[in-house]
Amino acid sequence: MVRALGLLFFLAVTWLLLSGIYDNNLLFWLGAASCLLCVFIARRMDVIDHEGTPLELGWRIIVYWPWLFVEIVKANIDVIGHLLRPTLNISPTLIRSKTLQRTDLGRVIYANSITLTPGTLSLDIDDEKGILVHALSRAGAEGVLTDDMNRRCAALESDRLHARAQKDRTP
Amino acid sequence: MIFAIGALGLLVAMLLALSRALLGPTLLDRVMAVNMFVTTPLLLLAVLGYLGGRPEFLDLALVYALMNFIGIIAVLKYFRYRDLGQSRARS
Amino acid sequence: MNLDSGIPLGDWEAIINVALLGLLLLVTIGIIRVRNLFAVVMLAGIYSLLMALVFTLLDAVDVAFTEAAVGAGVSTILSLGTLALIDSRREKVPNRFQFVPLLVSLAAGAVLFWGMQDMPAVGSADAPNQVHVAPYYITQTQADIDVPNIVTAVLASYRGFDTLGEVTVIFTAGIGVMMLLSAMPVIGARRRRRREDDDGDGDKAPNDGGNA
Amino acid sequence: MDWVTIVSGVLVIGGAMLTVVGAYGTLRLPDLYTRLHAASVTDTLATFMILAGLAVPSLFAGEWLITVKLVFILIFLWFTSPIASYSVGHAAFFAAQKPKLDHDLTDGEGDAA
Repeated sequence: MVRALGLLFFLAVTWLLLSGIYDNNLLFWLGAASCLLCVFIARRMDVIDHEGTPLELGWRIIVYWPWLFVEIVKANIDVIGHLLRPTLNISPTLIRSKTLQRTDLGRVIYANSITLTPGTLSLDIDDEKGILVHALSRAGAEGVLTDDMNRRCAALESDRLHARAQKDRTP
Repeated sequence: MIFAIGALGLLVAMLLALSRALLGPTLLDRVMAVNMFVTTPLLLLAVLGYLGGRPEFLDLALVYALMNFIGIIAVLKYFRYRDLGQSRARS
Repeated sequence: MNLDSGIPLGDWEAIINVALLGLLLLVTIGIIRVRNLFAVVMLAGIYSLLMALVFTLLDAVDVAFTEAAVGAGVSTILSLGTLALIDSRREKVPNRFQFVPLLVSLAAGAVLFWGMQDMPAVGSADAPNQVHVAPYYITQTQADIDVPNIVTAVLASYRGFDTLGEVTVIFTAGIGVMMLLSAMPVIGARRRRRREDDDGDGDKAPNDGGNA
Repeated sequence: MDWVTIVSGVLVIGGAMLTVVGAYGTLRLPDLYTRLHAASVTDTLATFMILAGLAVPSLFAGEWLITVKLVFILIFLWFTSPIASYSVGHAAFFAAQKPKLDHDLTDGEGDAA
Protein backbone atom coordinates (compact mmCIF):
# COMPACT_ATOMS: atom_id res chain seq x y z
CA MET A 1 0.00 0.00 0.00
CA VAL A 2 2.86 2.36 0.81
CA ARG A 3 4.35 1.54 -2.58
CA ALA A 4 1.06 2.23 -4.36
CA LEU A 5 0.82 5.60 -2.62
CA GLY A 6 4.43 6.34 -3.54
CA LEU A 7 3.71 5.54 -7.18
CA LEU A 8 0.57 7.68 -7.07
CA PHE A 9 2.56 10.57 -5.62
CA PHE A 10 5.25 10.21 -8.29
CA LEU A 11 2.68 10.07 -11.11
CA ALA A 12 0.77 13.07 -9.77
CA VAL A 13 3.94 15.17 -9.48
CA THR A 14 4.98 14.16 -13.00
CA TRP A 15 1.57 15.07 -14.38
CA LEU A 16 1.47 18.42 -12.66
CA LEU A 17 4.98 19.36 -13.77
CA LEU A 18 4.48 18.29 -17.38
CA SER A 19 1.07 19.90 -17.90
CA GLY A 20 1.74 23.22 -16.18
CA ILE A 21 -1.99 24.06 -16.17
CA TYR A 22 -3.43 24.48 -12.68
CA ASP A 23 -6.45 26.78 -13.12
CA ASN A 24 -8.64 24.45 -15.15
CA ASN A 25 -10.84 22.19 -13.02
CA LEU A 26 -11.79 19.75 -15.77
CA LEU A 27 -8.19 19.04 -16.77
CA PHE A 28 -7.07 18.84 -13.15
CA TRP A 29 -9.59 16.14 -12.24
CA LEU A 30 -9.03 14.26 -15.49
CA GLY A 31 -5.33 14.18 -14.62
CA ALA A 32 -6.09 12.89 -11.14
CA ALA A 33 -8.34 10.20 -12.64
CA SER A 34 -5.64 9.09 -15.09
CA CYS A 35 -3.07 8.80 -12.26
CA LEU A 36 -5.49 6.66 -10.24
CA LEU A 37 -6.23 4.50 -13.28
CA CYS A 38 -2.48 3.94 -13.83
CA VAL A 39 -1.97 2.86 -10.24
CA PHE A 40 -5.00 0.56 -10.45
CA ILE A 41 -3.69 -1.10 -13.62
CA ALA A 42 -0.20 -1.42 -12.14
CA ARG A 43 -1.69 -3.14 -9.09
CA ARG A 44 -3.65 -5.54 -11.26
CA MET A 45 -0.49 -6.28 -13.27
CA ASP A 46 1.30 -6.92 -9.99
CA VAL A 47 4.29 -4.76 -10.93
CA ILE A 48 4.29 -2.66 -7.75
CA ASP A 49 7.06 -4.45 -5.88
CA HIS A 50 10.57 -3.70 -4.66
CA GLU A 51 11.79 -3.52 -8.27
CA GLY A 52 8.99 -1.38 -9.67
CA THR A 53 9.05 1.24 -6.92
CA PRO A 54 12.34 0.77 -5.05
CA LEU A 55 11.57 3.05 -2.13
CA GLU A 56 14.14 1.18 -0.02
CA LEU A 57 17.00 2.72 -2.01
CA GLY A 58 16.05 6.06 -0.46
CA TRP A 59 18.78 8.62 0.07
CA ARG A 60 21.57 6.23 -0.92
CA ILE A 61 20.74 6.53 -4.61
CA ILE A 62 20.77 10.34 -4.31
CA VAL A 63 24.34 10.09 -3.07
CA TYR A 64 25.26 7.56 -5.74
CA TRP A 65 24.09 9.57 -8.75
CA PRO A 66 26.56 12.50 -8.44
CA TRP A 67 29.42 10.04 -8.07
CA LEU A 68 28.21 8.14 -11.15
CA PHE A 69 27.91 11.42 -13.03
CA VAL A 70 31.56 12.29 -12.34
CA GLU A 71 32.56 8.80 -13.50
CA ILE A 72 30.56 9.27 -16.70
CA VAL A 73 32.29 12.57 -17.46
CA LYS A 74 35.74 11.06 -16.83
CA ALA A 75 34.98 8.04 -19.04
CA ASN A 76 33.64 10.29 -21.77
CA ILE A 77 36.83 12.34 -21.88
CA ASP A 78 38.82 9.12 -22.13
CA VAL A 79 36.74 7.72 -25.01
CA ILE A 80 36.70 11.04 -26.89
CA GLY A 81 40.50 11.08 -26.61
CA HIS A 82 40.59 7.63 -28.21
CA LEU A 83 38.23 8.67 -31.00
CA LEU A 84 40.06 11.86 -31.96
CA ARG A 85 43.59 10.43 -32.00
CA PRO A 86 44.90 10.30 -35.59
CA THR A 87 45.92 6.65 -35.25
CA LEU A 88 43.43 4.38 -33.61
CA ASN A 89 44.99 3.17 -30.36
CA ILE A 90 42.34 0.92 -28.89
CA SER A 91 42.78 -2.50 -27.36
CA PRO A 92 39.35 -4.10 -26.90
CA THR A 93 39.26 -6.32 -23.82
CA LEU A 94 36.74 -8.79 -22.47
CA ILE A 95 36.54 -9.45 -18.73
CA ARG A 96 34.26 -10.97 -16.13
CA SER A 97 33.42 -8.89 -13.08
CA LYS A 98 32.16 -10.85 -10.07
CA THR A 99 29.14 -9.10 -8.60
CA LEU A 100 29.17 -8.22 -4.91
CA GLN A 101 25.47 -7.31 -4.80
CA ARG A 102 22.94 -9.45 -2.98
CA THR A 103 19.79 -8.59 -4.94
CA ASP A 104 18.82 -8.56 -8.60
CA LEU A 105 18.03 -4.86 -8.35
CA GLY A 106 21.58 -4.09 -7.22
CA ARG A 107 23.03 -6.20 -10.02
CA VAL A 108 20.90 -4.38 -12.59
CA ILE A 109 22.01 -1.00 -11.23
CA TYR A 110 25.64 -2.13 -11.43
CA ALA A 111 25.33 -3.49 -14.98
CA ASN A 112 23.55 -0.37 -16.19
CA SER A 113 26.15 1.85 -14.53
CA ILE A 114 28.86 -0.07 -16.40
CA THR A 115 27.02 0.42 -19.69
CA LEU A 116 26.26 4.08 -19.00
CA THR A 117 29.95 4.92 -18.58
CA PRO A 118 31.37 5.00 -22.12
CA GLY A 119 34.28 2.70 -22.73
CA THR A 120 32.75 -0.19 -20.86
CA LEU A 121 29.73 -2.23 -21.90
CA SER A 122 28.07 -5.12 -20.09
CA LEU A 123 27.19 -7.98 -22.42
CA ASP A 124 25.78 -10.64 -20.14
CA ILE A 125 24.76 -11.09 -16.52
CA ASP A 126 25.14 -14.42 -14.79
CA ASP A 127 24.46 -15.03 -11.11
CA GLU A 128 27.55 -17.19 -10.56
CA LYS A 129 30.05 -16.01 -13.16
CA GLY A 130 29.34 -12.30 -12.82
CA ILE A 131 28.97 -9.62 -15.48
CA LEU A 132 30.68 -9.99 -18.85
CA VAL A 133 32.21 -6.61 -19.69
CA HIS A 134 33.56 -5.42 -23.03
CA ALA A 135 35.99 -2.53 -22.62
CA LEU A 136 37.43 -0.22 -25.26
CA SER A 137 40.88 -0.26 -23.73
CA ARG A 138 42.87 -2.38 -21.32
CA ALA A 139 42.99 0.52 -18.86
CA GLY A 140 39.22 0.74 -18.83
CA ALA A 141 38.93 -2.98 -18.14
CA GLU A 142 41.33 -2.69 -15.24
CA GLY A 143 39.26 0.21 -13.94
CA VAL A 144 36.27 -2.13 -13.77
CA LEU A 145 38.35 -4.80 -12.04
CA THR A 146 39.21 -2.44 -9.17
CA ASP A 147 35.58 -3.02 -8.07
CA ASP A 148 35.06 0.58 -6.96
CA MET A 149 31.68 0.89 -8.68
CA ASN A 150 30.86 -2.68 -7.69
CA ARG A 151 31.28 -1.92 -4.00
CA ARG A 152 29.32 1.31 -4.23
CA CYS A 153 26.42 -0.50 -5.92
CA ALA A 154 26.52 -3.16 -3.22
CA ALA A 155 26.38 -0.40 -0.59
CA LEU A 156 23.14 0.84 -2.15
CA GLU A 157 21.30 -2.22 -0.90
CA SER A 158 19.92 -1.77 2.57
CA ASP A 159 19.07 -4.79 4.71
CA ARG A 160 15.41 -3.94 4.26
CA LEU A 161 15.71 -4.19 0.49
CA HIS A 162 17.49 -7.53 0.82
CA ALA A 163 14.81 -8.88 3.15
CA ARG A 164 12.12 -7.61 0.82
CA ALA A 165 13.75 -9.27 -2.18
CA GLN A 166 13.98 -12.57 -0.30
CA LYS A 167 10.32 -12.31 0.64
CA ASP A 168 9.24 -11.52 -2.93
CA ARG A 169 11.27 -14.38 -4.30
CA THR A 170 9.59 -17.05 -2.15
CA PRO A 171 5.86 -16.32 -2.34
CA MET B 1 23.09 32.14 -33.25
CA ILE B 2 24.46 29.60 -30.81
CA PHE B 3 21.34 27.48 -31.14
CA ALA B 4 21.63 27.60 -34.92
CA ILE B 5 25.24 26.39 -34.81
CA GLY B 6 24.18 23.64 -32.42
CA ALA B 7 21.38 22.62 -34.79
CA LEU B 8 23.79 22.47 -37.73
CA GLY B 9 26.20 20.31 -35.71
CA LEU B 10 23.34 17.96 -34.84
CA LEU B 11 22.37 17.73 -38.52
CA VAL B 12 25.93 16.71 -39.40
CA ALA B 13 25.82 14.08 -36.65
CA MET B 14 22.53 12.81 -38.06
CA LEU B 15 24.11 12.47 -41.48
CA LEU B 16 27.04 10.47 -40.04
CA ALA B 17 24.79 8.18 -37.98
CA LEU B 18 22.54 7.65 -40.98
CA SER B 19 25.49 6.63 -43.13
CA ARG B 20 26.38 4.00 -40.53
CA ALA B 21 22.78 2.76 -40.68
CA LEU B 22 23.00 2.54 -44.46
CA LEU B 23 26.47 0.97 -44.54
CA GLY B 24 25.68 -1.83 -42.12
CA PRO B 25 27.49 -4.19 -42.45
CA THR B 26 25.54 -6.46 -40.08
CA LEU B 27 21.94 -6.07 -39.07
CA LEU B 28 22.83 -5.23 -35.47
CA ASP B 29 25.07 -2.40 -36.69
CA ARG B 30 21.98 -0.92 -38.25
CA VAL B 31 19.98 -1.38 -35.03
CA MET B 32 22.75 0.36 -33.10
CA ALA B 33 22.92 3.21 -35.62
CA VAL B 34 19.14 3.67 -35.53
CA ASN B 35 19.23 3.71 -31.74
CA MET B 36 21.87 6.42 -31.82
CA PHE B 37 20.16 8.26 -34.65
CA VAL B 38 16.98 8.75 -32.62
CA THR B 39 18.83 10.67 -29.90
CA THR B 40 19.98 13.36 -32.34
CA PRO B 41 16.56 14.41 -33.75
CA LEU B 42 15.36 14.53 -30.16
CA LEU B 43 18.09 17.00 -29.27
CA LEU B 44 17.54 18.86 -32.54
CA LEU B 45 13.87 19.25 -31.65
CA ALA B 46 14.74 20.72 -28.27
CA VAL B 47 17.28 23.11 -29.85
CA LEU B 48 14.83 24.16 -32.59
CA GLY B 49 12.27 25.06 -29.96
CA TYR B 50 14.76 27.50 -28.46
CA LEU B 51 15.89 28.75 -31.85
CA GLY B 52 12.31 29.71 -32.63
CA GLY B 53 11.74 31.07 -29.14
CA ARG B 54 8.97 28.57 -28.33
CA PRO B 55 10.46 26.01 -25.96
CA GLU B 56 7.05 24.64 -24.89
CA PHE B 57 7.35 21.98 -27.55
CA LEU B 58 9.71 19.90 -25.47
CA ASP B 59 6.77 17.52 -24.90
CA LEU B 60 7.42 16.20 -28.36
CA ALA B 61 11.02 15.44 -27.43
CA LEU B 62 9.72 13.48 -24.44
CA VAL B 63 7.52 11.41 -26.77
CA TYR B 64 10.60 10.77 -28.92
CA ALA B 65 12.57 9.51 -25.93
CA LEU B 66 9.85 7.09 -24.87
CA MET B 67 9.09 5.89 -28.40
CA ASN B 68 12.76 5.24 -29.07
CA PHE B 69 12.95 2.98 -26.05
CA ILE B 70 9.78 1.04 -26.84
CA GLY B 71 10.84 0.64 -30.44
CA ILE B 72 14.32 -0.67 -29.62
CA ILE B 73 12.99 -3.16 -27.07
CA ALA B 74 10.42 -4.41 -29.59
CA VAL B 75 13.14 -4.75 -32.24
CA LEU B 76 15.42 -6.71 -29.95
CA LYS B 77 12.62 -8.89 -28.63
CA TYR B 78 11.79 -9.76 -32.20
CA PHE B 79 15.47 -10.38 -32.79
CA ARG B 80 15.80 -12.79 -29.91
CA TYR B 81 12.51 -14.66 -30.05
CA ARG B 82 11.46 -14.07 -33.67
CA ASP B 83 8.06 -13.18 -32.26
CA LEU B 84 6.44 -10.38 -30.28
CA GLY B 85 3.56 -12.32 -28.73
CA GLN B 86 4.90 -14.72 -26.16
CA SER B 87 8.03 -14.60 -24.08
CA ARG B 88 9.53 -18.04 -24.11
CA ALA B 89 12.09 -19.33 -21.66
CA ARG B 90 15.60 -18.18 -22.51
CA SER B 91 17.48 -20.64 -24.62
CA MET C 1 -1.52 30.76 -29.54
CA ASN C 2 0.55 32.70 -32.00
CA LEU C 3 -0.55 32.88 -35.57
CA ASP C 4 2.82 33.21 -37.28
CA SER C 5 3.57 30.88 -40.12
CA GLY C 6 5.77 28.17 -38.71
CA ILE C 7 8.33 28.56 -35.98
CA PRO C 8 10.07 31.88 -36.74
CA LEU C 9 13.56 30.62 -37.39
CA GLY C 10 14.58 33.46 -39.67
CA ASP C 11 17.45 32.85 -42.05
CA TRP C 12 18.17 29.41 -40.70
CA GLU C 13 14.82 27.96 -41.61
CA ALA C 14 15.73 27.36 -45.24
CA ILE C 15 19.05 25.68 -44.37
CA ILE C 16 17.50 23.39 -41.77
CA ASN C 17 14.57 22.53 -44.02
CA VAL C 18 16.85 21.64 -46.93
CA ALA C 19 19.10 19.57 -44.67
CA LEU C 20 16.13 17.65 -43.25
CA LEU C 21 14.64 17.01 -46.67
CA GLY C 22 18.07 15.85 -47.89
CA LEU C 23 18.23 13.38 -45.02
CA LEU C 24 14.71 12.21 -45.92
CA LEU C 25 15.88 11.62 -49.47
CA LEU C 26 18.86 9.59 -48.20
CA VAL C 27 16.63 7.46 -45.99
CA THR C 28 14.27 6.84 -48.89
CA ILE C 29 17.14 5.70 -51.10
CA GLY C 30 18.26 3.47 -48.24
CA ILE C 31 14.77 1.95 -47.93
CA ILE C 32 14.80 1.15 -51.64
CA ARG C 33 18.36 -0.20 -51.73
CA VAL C 34 18.50 -2.29 -48.56
CA ARG C 35 17.39 -5.84 -49.26
CA ASN C 36 16.53 -6.88 -45.73
CA LEU C 37 12.96 -6.28 -44.59
CA PHE C 38 14.00 -5.94 -40.95
CA ALA C 39 16.40 -3.10 -41.79
CA VAL C 40 13.72 -1.53 -43.98
CA VAL C 41 11.31 -1.43 -41.02
CA MET C 42 13.88 0.41 -38.93
CA LEU C 43 14.71 2.87 -41.71
CA ALA C 44 10.97 3.54 -42.04
CA GLY C 45 10.99 4.39 -38.33
CA ILE C 46 13.77 6.93 -38.97
CA TYR C 47 11.74 8.31 -41.86
CA SER C 48 8.81 8.92 -39.51
CA LEU C 49 11.02 10.69 -36.99
CA LEU C 50 12.42 13.02 -39.67
CA MET C 51 8.93 13.63 -40.97
CA ALA C 52 7.85 14.61 -37.45
CA LEU C 53 10.70 17.13 -37.37
CA VAL C 54 9.53 18.62 -40.67
CA PHE C 55 5.98 18.87 -39.30
CA THR C 56 7.33 20.68 -36.25
CA LEU C 57 9.08 23.17 -38.51
CA LEU C 58 5.73 23.73 -40.25
CA ASP C 59 4.24 24.44 -36.80
CA ALA C 60 1.96 21.39 -36.95
CA VAL C 61 2.99 20.14 -33.54
CA ASP C 62 -0.09 17.96 -33.06
CA VAL C 63 0.54 16.18 -36.33
CA ALA C 64 4.19 15.78 -35.35
CA PHE C 65 3.09 14.23 -32.06
CA THR C 66 0.94 11.70 -33.88
CA GLU C 67 3.66 10.98 -36.42
CA ALA C 68 6.26 10.34 -33.72
CA ALA C 69 3.98 8.14 -31.64
CA VAL C 70 2.16 6.23 -34.38
CA GLY C 71 4.63 6.36 -37.26
CA ALA C 72 7.82 5.71 -35.35
CA GLY C 73 6.48 3.72 -32.40
CA VAL C 74 3.33 1.77 -33.09
CA SER C 75 3.74 1.10 -36.79
CA THR C 76 7.32 -0.13 -36.28
CA ILE C 77 6.03 -2.62 -33.73
CA LEU C 78 3.14 -3.65 -36.00
CA SER C 79 5.53 -4.16 -38.92
CA LEU C 80 7.75 -6.29 -36.72
CA GLY C 81 4.70 -8.33 -35.69
CA THR C 82 3.96 -8.85 -39.37
CA LEU C 83 7.55 -9.88 -40.05
CA ALA C 84 7.26 -12.43 -37.25
CA LEU C 85 4.29 -13.99 -39.02
CA ILE C 86 5.58 -14.02 -42.58
CA ASP C 87 8.75 -15.51 -43.96
CA SER C 88 10.89 -12.42 -44.25
CA ARG C 89 14.15 -13.89 -45.39
CA ARG C 90 13.47 -15.12 -48.88
CA GLU C 91 12.78 -12.15 -51.02
CA LYS C 92 12.64 -12.04 -54.76
CA VAL C 93 15.07 -9.48 -56.14
CA PRO C 94 13.98 -8.04 -59.47
CA ASN C 95 17.01 -8.06 -61.73
CA ARG C 96 15.35 -6.23 -64.61
CA PHE C 97 14.97 -2.48 -64.86
CA GLN C 98 11.30 -1.68 -64.23
CA PHE C 99 10.26 1.02 -66.67
CA VAL C 100 6.47 1.29 -66.15
CA PRO C 101 6.52 1.92 -62.36
CA LEU C 102 9.10 4.67 -62.85
CA LEU C 103 6.92 6.28 -65.50
CA VAL C 104 3.82 6.10 -63.27
CA SER C 105 5.55 7.67 -60.27
CA LEU C 106 7.15 10.40 -62.39
CA ALA C 107 3.75 11.21 -63.90
CA ALA C 108 2.10 11.33 -60.48
CA GLY C 109 4.86 13.61 -59.19
CA ALA C 110 4.48 15.91 -62.20
CA VAL C 111 0.72 16.15 -61.63
CA LEU C 112 1.28 17.03 -57.98
CA PHE C 113 3.79 19.73 -58.93
CA TRP C 114 1.36 21.11 -61.48
CA GLY C 115 -1.42 21.20 -58.88
CA MET C 116 0.87 22.95 -56.42
CA GLN C 117 0.98 26.05 -58.62
CA ASP C 118 -2.55 27.01 -57.54
CA MET C 119 -1.94 26.52 -53.82
CA PRO C 120 -1.56 29.55 -51.56
CA ALA C 121 1.87 30.00 -49.93
CA VAL C 122 2.59 28.01 -46.79
CA GLY C 123 0.87 29.64 -43.82
CA SER C 124 -0.44 32.67 -45.71
CA ALA C 125 -3.18 34.37 -43.72
CA ASP C 126 -5.65 34.75 -46.60
CA ALA C 127 -5.63 31.10 -47.67
CA PRO C 128 -9.20 29.73 -48.00
CA ASN C 129 -8.93 27.40 -45.02
CA GLN C 130 -7.71 30.21 -42.78
CA VAL C 131 -10.63 32.55 -43.41
CA HIS C 132 -13.49 30.03 -43.16
CA VAL C 133 -14.07 28.60 -39.65
CA ALA C 134 -10.51 28.69 -38.29
CA PRO C 135 -10.76 32.25 -36.85
CA TYR C 136 -13.90 31.26 -34.96
CA TYR C 137 -12.16 28.25 -33.39
CA ILE C 138 -9.11 30.28 -32.49
CA THR C 139 -11.04 33.12 -30.86
CA GLN C 140 -13.93 31.24 -29.27
CA THR C 141 -12.45 27.92 -28.04
CA GLN C 142 -11.39 29.37 -24.73
CA ALA C 143 -14.87 30.78 -24.07
CA ASP C 144 -16.87 27.85 -25.48
CA ILE C 145 -15.01 24.83 -24.18
CA ASP C 146 -12.22 26.04 -21.90
CA VAL C 147 -9.60 23.58 -23.15
CA PRO C 148 -6.10 24.96 -23.84
CA ASN C 149 -5.44 22.85 -26.95
CA ILE C 150 -7.54 24.03 -29.89
CA VAL C 151 -6.97 20.91 -31.99
CA THR C 152 -8.27 18.74 -29.17
CA ALA C 153 -11.28 21.02 -28.75
CA VAL C 154 -12.11 20.79 -32.46
CA LEU C 155 -11.72 17.02 -32.59
CA ALA C 156 -13.49 16.12 -29.39
CA SER C 157 -16.15 18.80 -29.14
CA TYR C 158 -16.87 20.88 -32.24
CA ARG C 159 -16.66 17.81 -34.43
CA GLY C 160 -17.44 15.22 -31.77
CA PHE C 161 -19.83 13.14 -33.88
CA ASP C 162 -17.32 13.01 -36.70
CA THR C 163 -14.68 11.70 -34.32
CA LEU C 164 -17.13 9.19 -32.86
CA GLY C 165 -17.67 7.79 -36.35
CA GLU C 166 -13.93 7.55 -36.99
CA VAL C 167 -13.33 5.82 -33.68
CA THR C 168 -16.07 3.32 -34.49
CA VAL C 169 -14.42 2.51 -37.81
CA ILE C 170 -11.01 2.07 -36.18
CA PHE C 171 -12.48 -0.07 -33.41
CA THR C 172 -14.17 -2.32 -35.99
CA ALA C 173 -10.92 -2.64 -37.93
CA GLY C 174 -9.08 -3.49 -34.71
CA ILE C 175 -11.57 -6.25 -33.89
CA GLY C 176 -11.15 -7.62 -37.40
CA VAL C 177 -7.35 -7.69 -37.12
CA MET C 178 -7.54 -9.36 -33.70
CA MET C 179 -9.83 -12.07 -35.08
CA LEU C 180 -7.41 -12.63 -37.96
CA LEU C 181 -4.42 -12.80 -35.62
CA SER C 182 -6.12 -15.20 -33.23
CA ALA C 183 -6.16 -17.67 -36.12
CA MET C 184 -2.52 -16.93 -36.98
CA PRO C 185 -0.52 -18.60 -34.17
CA VAL C 186 -1.10 -21.98 -35.81
CA ILE C 187 0.51 -20.71 -38.99
CA GLY C 188 3.31 -19.01 -37.08
CA ALA C 189 4.11 -22.17 -35.15
CA ARG C 190 4.21 -24.24 -38.31
CA ARG C 191 6.54 -21.75 -39.93
CA ARG C 192 8.84 -21.70 -36.91
CA ARG C 193 9.05 -25.47 -36.93
CA ARG C 194 9.97 -25.43 -40.61
CA ARG C 195 12.62 -22.81 -39.96
CA GLU C 196 14.13 -24.88 -37.20
CA ASP C 197 14.29 -27.82 -39.59
CA ASP C 198 15.99 -25.54 -42.09
CA ASP C 199 18.86 -24.20 -40.10
CA GLY C 200 18.87 -25.96 -36.77
CA ASP C 201 18.49 -22.93 -34.58
CA GLY C 202 15.27 -21.06 -35.09
CA ASP C 203 15.83 -18.82 -32.10
CA LYS C 204 19.21 -17.41 -33.03
CA ALA C 205 19.27 -14.07 -34.72
CA PRO C 206 20.26 -14.15 -38.36
CA ASN C 207 23.63 -12.91 -39.46
CA ASP C 208 22.67 -12.37 -43.02
CA GLY C 209 21.95 -8.66 -42.93
CA GLY C 210 23.83 -5.99 -44.74
CA ASN C 211 24.01 -7.38 -48.25
CA ALA C 212 22.68 -4.07 -49.42
CA MET D 1 27.44 39.28 -23.89
CA ASP D 2 26.18 38.28 -20.49
CA TRP D 3 27.47 35.16 -18.87
CA VAL D 4 24.23 33.18 -19.29
CA THR D 5 24.61 33.37 -23.07
CA ILE D 6 28.27 32.39 -22.84
CA VAL D 7 27.64 29.39 -20.60
CA SER D 8 24.72 28.09 -22.62
CA GLY D 9 26.59 28.71 -25.87
CA VAL D 10 29.62 26.75 -24.73
CA LEU D 11 27.43 23.89 -23.51
CA VAL D 12 25.19 23.67 -26.59
CA ILE D 13 27.98 23.98 -29.15
CA GLY D 14 30.23 21.64 -27.18
CA GLY D 15 27.43 19.10 -26.96
CA ALA D 16 26.77 19.35 -30.70
CA MET D 17 30.50 18.80 -31.34
CA LEU D 18 30.40 15.72 -29.11
CA THR D 19 27.45 14.23 -31.01
CA VAL D 20 29.46 14.70 -34.19
CA VAL D 21 32.47 13.03 -32.52
CA GLY D 22 30.32 10.11 -31.35
CA ALA D 23 28.78 9.64 -34.78
CA TYR D 24 32.23 9.90 -36.38
CA GLY D 25 33.40 7.24 -33.96
CA THR D 26 30.71 4.82 -35.09
CA LEU D 27 32.02 5.26 -38.61
CA ARG D 28 35.65 4.91 -37.66
CA LEU D 29 35.77 2.06 -35.16
CA PRO D 30 36.20 -1.48 -36.45
CA ASP D 31 33.39 -3.61 -34.99
CA LEU D 32 29.95 -3.44 -33.43
CA TYR D 33 31.08 -3.61 -29.81
CA THR D 34 33.56 -0.76 -30.09
CA ARG D 35 31.01 1.27 -32.04
CA LEU D 36 28.60 0.91 -29.14
CA HIS D 37 31.16 2.68 -26.94
CA ALA D 38 31.25 5.61 -29.36
CA ALA D 39 27.45 5.71 -29.51
CA SER D 40 27.27 5.94 -25.74
CA VAL D 41 29.28 9.19 -25.87
CA THR D 42 26.39 10.69 -27.82
CA ASP D 43 23.87 9.24 -25.39
CA THR D 44 25.51 10.44 -22.20
CA LEU D 45 27.73 13.51 -22.12
CA ALA D 46 26.61 15.12 -25.38
CA THR D 47 22.95 14.85 -24.41
CA PHE D 48 23.67 16.22 -20.98
CA MET D 49 25.63 19.18 -22.35
CA ILE D 50 22.98 20.20 -24.87
CA LEU D 51 20.10 19.84 -22.42
CA ALA D 52 22.04 21.70 -19.73
CA GLY D 53 22.87 24.43 -22.24
CA LEU D 54 19.16 24.80 -22.95
CA ALA D 55 18.23 24.65 -19.27
CA VAL D 56 20.51 27.53 -18.24
CA PRO D 57 18.66 30.31 -20.12
CA SER D 58 15.19 29.02 -19.15
CA LEU D 59 16.21 28.78 -15.55
CA PHE D 60 17.38 32.37 -15.56
CA ALA D 61 14.28 33.51 -17.40
CA GLY D 62 12.30 32.01 -14.53
CA GLU D 63 10.59 29.37 -16.68
CA TRP D 64 11.26 26.50 -14.36
CA LEU D 65 8.53 24.24 -15.83
CA ILE D 66 10.58 24.08 -19.03
CA THR D 67 13.69 23.28 -17.02
CA VAL D 68 11.79 20.45 -15.38
CA LYS D 69 10.83 19.08 -18.79
CA LEU D 70 14.50 19.13 -19.84
CA VAL D 71 15.43 17.25 -16.67
CA PHE D 72 12.72 14.67 -17.39
CA ILE D 73 14.07 14.13 -20.90
CA LEU D 74 17.58 13.63 -19.51
CA ILE D 75 16.36 11.17 -16.86
CA PHE D 76 14.38 9.15 -19.41
CA LEU D 77 17.35 8.99 -21.75
CA TRP D 78 19.83 8.01 -19.06
CA PHE D 79 17.52 5.36 -17.66
CA THR D 80 16.73 3.80 -21.02
CA SER D 81 19.90 4.15 -23.12
CA PRO D 82 22.01 1.62 -21.14
CA ILE D 83 19.20 -0.93 -21.44
CA ALA D 84 19.06 -0.45 -25.20
CA SER D 85 22.89 -0.69 -25.52
CA TYR D 86 22.95 -3.79 -23.33
CA SER D 87 20.22 -5.40 -25.45
CA VAL D 88 22.13 -4.74 -28.66
CA GLY D 89 25.42 -6.03 -27.24
CA HIS D 90 23.74 -9.06 -25.66
CA ALA D 91 21.89 -9.93 -28.87
CA ALA D 92 25.12 -9.63 -30.88
CA PHE D 93 27.12 -11.74 -28.44
CA PHE D 94 24.57 -14.53 -28.44
CA ALA D 95 24.15 -14.39 -32.18
CA ALA D 96 27.82 -15.48 -32.08
CA GLN D 97 29.22 -12.27 -33.52
CA LYS D 98 32.76 -12.50 -32.22
CA PRO D 99 34.19 -9.27 -30.84
CA LYS D 100 37.63 -8.31 -32.17
CA LEU D 101 39.75 -8.53 -29.05
CA ASP D 102 43.29 -7.63 -28.05
CA HIS D 103 43.02 -9.06 -24.56
CA ASP D 104 40.61 -11.73 -23.41
CA LEU D 105 40.85 -11.88 -19.63
CA THR D 106 38.04 -14.43 -19.33
CA ASP D 107 38.41 -18.14 -20.03
CA GLY D 108 38.27 -17.67 -23.75
CA GLU D 109 34.60 -16.74 -23.83
CA GLY D 110 35.19 -14.30 -26.66
CA ASP D 111 36.08 -17.22 -28.93
CA ALA D 112 33.52 -19.68 -27.64
CA ALA D 113 30.44 -17.39 -27.60
